[in-house]
Amino acid sequence: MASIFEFANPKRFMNLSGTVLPWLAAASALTIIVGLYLGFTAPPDYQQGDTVRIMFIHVPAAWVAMMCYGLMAIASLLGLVNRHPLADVAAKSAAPLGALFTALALITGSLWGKPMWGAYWVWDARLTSFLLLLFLYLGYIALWNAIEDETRAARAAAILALVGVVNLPIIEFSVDWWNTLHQGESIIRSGGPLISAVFLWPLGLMAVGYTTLFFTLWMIRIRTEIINRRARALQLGIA
Amino acid sequence: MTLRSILAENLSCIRGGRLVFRDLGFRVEAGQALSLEGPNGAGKSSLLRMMAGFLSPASGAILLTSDGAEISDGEERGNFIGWLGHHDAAKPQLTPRETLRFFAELYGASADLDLALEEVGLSRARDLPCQYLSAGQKKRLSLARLKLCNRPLWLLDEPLAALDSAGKSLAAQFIQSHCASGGIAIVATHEALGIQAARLALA
Amino acid sequence: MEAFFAMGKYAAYVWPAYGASLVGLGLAIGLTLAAYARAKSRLAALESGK
Amino acid sequence: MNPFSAILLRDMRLATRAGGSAALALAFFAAVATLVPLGVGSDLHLLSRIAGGVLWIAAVLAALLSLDRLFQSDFEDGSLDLIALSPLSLESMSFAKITAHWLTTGLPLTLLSPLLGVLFGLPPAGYAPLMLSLAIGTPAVSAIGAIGAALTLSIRRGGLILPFIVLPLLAPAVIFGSGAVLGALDGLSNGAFWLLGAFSLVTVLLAPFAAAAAVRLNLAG
Repeated sequence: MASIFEFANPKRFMNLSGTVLPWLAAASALTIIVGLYLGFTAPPDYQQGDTVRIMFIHVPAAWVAMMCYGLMAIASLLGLVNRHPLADVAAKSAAPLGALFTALALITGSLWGKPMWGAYWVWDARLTSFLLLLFLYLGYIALWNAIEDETRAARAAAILALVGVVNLPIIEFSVDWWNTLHQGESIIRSGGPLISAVFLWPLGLMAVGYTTLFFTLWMIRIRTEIINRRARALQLGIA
Repeated sequence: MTLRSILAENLSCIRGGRLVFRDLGFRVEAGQALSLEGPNGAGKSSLLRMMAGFLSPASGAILLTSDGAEISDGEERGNFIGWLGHHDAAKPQLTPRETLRFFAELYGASADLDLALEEVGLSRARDLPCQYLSAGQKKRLSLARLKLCNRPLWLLDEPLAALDSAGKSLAAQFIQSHCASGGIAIVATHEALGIQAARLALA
Repeated sequence: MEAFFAMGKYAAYVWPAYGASLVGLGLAIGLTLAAYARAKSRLAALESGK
Repeated sequence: MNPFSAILLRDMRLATRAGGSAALALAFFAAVATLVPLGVGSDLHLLSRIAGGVLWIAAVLAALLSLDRLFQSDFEDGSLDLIALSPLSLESMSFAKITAHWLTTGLPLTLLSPLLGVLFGLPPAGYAPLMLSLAIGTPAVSAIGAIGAALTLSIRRGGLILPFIVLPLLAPAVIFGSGAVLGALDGLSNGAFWLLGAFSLVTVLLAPFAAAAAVRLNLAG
């Protein structure tokens, strides 16, 4: 019965996540703490001064925001192709986290650029594409909640996520093209050779910390959703 | 492609997270009719939508045999199906004649539209936009469209609803002549069809 | 310590950025763990109550 | 007459009949275009600079306005079941509906746009680029809007959520569309027309498959 109840108790996932979770949580806490310590003890950047420390929380959030949408698209594809309800649950649980990390990337990005631009929001190519990514997440969540029937909502949202992931590079390109049209080269240099070694360590650690934190939260949210569906099945006296 | 029989084996259906029915099986030969009976929510419509290939069964299989070939794929089965649903697919702004012409072109059926309308007693209302038609008249228009599309496997959901007694006997006569010409009709209904048909009760 | 908080006259940008991130991630962790605990207790009640 | 043109002509007839969506979309387009100067002020120099962008945004909103019923009316009255069982595939049906929508909305908007350009003090040299960019770009709006319409067809007030979920997907169309008009005005060839054409081509070719998948999942509802 490849139906909604088949995964009511997906033993394999629950056991696996049960063992991995504590390690993941510990790893994320450790890397973030060490990353923050190194981040704050590093000397200020000769150009950006102390504002460079915002990079340690902007870049990891931006990276997780994009990685999460990719993972959501993969889960959506699995959910659509072989109708595995666990994939739907995974995609549904990832979206709010993705939206949060995108919002954090936007906030920290605009605060990072403020001293240079003189304004909290500048239509910089990178920030603009994150704003559109946020809309993709919010659209996904809104579509999911607007459709009552669970399995139909899952499939509709999955199609939207796949259409979104195909369009993401096009949106990125069009925003970059648009940016050169109006404003010249983008200002935030968020990666690449410009970063001196002393910043690479905190940035790397924070990236790992944010990523493991994301996976920890994601796994907990999936377990929560499974447990809720198990409880609902019990209440309906079906499972 | 003449239709031989349709077979359903231990079908079960889940809709909106709820178990609608389980272990349902039947077989209908060409020239036969099957009437599905049962209270509201027993899954009559769900079974019809499953037969039409819209809804895939949670378990079990539906097998259609036409001359020589056995078809199990839902979408392929669609080519055999004449569908009559709850709603009458009649656009308010279009007239009965325009509606029939649209479905004739859609299904690639070449038919005399005026004769079809006359058969169901709609020739007078032929050029009246459907918004002015009564529910019974719209159901008659659906019957005309059903016959016009000329499909061997009829799946009918409450065909007698909203029909007056003349309309009911017209529907019964349509189904009877359809089966007589070697077709199959599976009908979900609350009222007696008034024709010779096997019965399947969905608890 | 004073110099540390000044953040080289950029305190008004660095600390709000870290503050927002702390609040955002803190909320996410808190809400996630709360929902998780609620779900587990609801299931336990149902399973024992059955 | 083959099934494809059966759907195409029926949808066009429904859109252009009284109460059809074509006239409403045009009226909405003209309304937005007349409201902007009231808000922004009557400085023609400024208006001519933002004419391309404003008319493009008005065209997108007008198109989206008439898109949420693209599949929903057939879904609600049972026609979609019959179309799904017909020899015509759901993909070709979606393509027919996208074409019908463009012919009754995108094209009229394009033809009307120079008239509204006058309201914005757009120099005559700008009329051709404006019409060209709308002609090339509005098919993409119909295509992406159709995906949104198919995804939201089971939602009673789907019309509200449709623009929201397709907004980011339409960004390239608005960017390249208005960029083309601005580029033509400033006499620099920024390749916007080619990019817009490529974007339209890709979306019009891919959208029917996504829309058909969304329709199929709603039939199983």
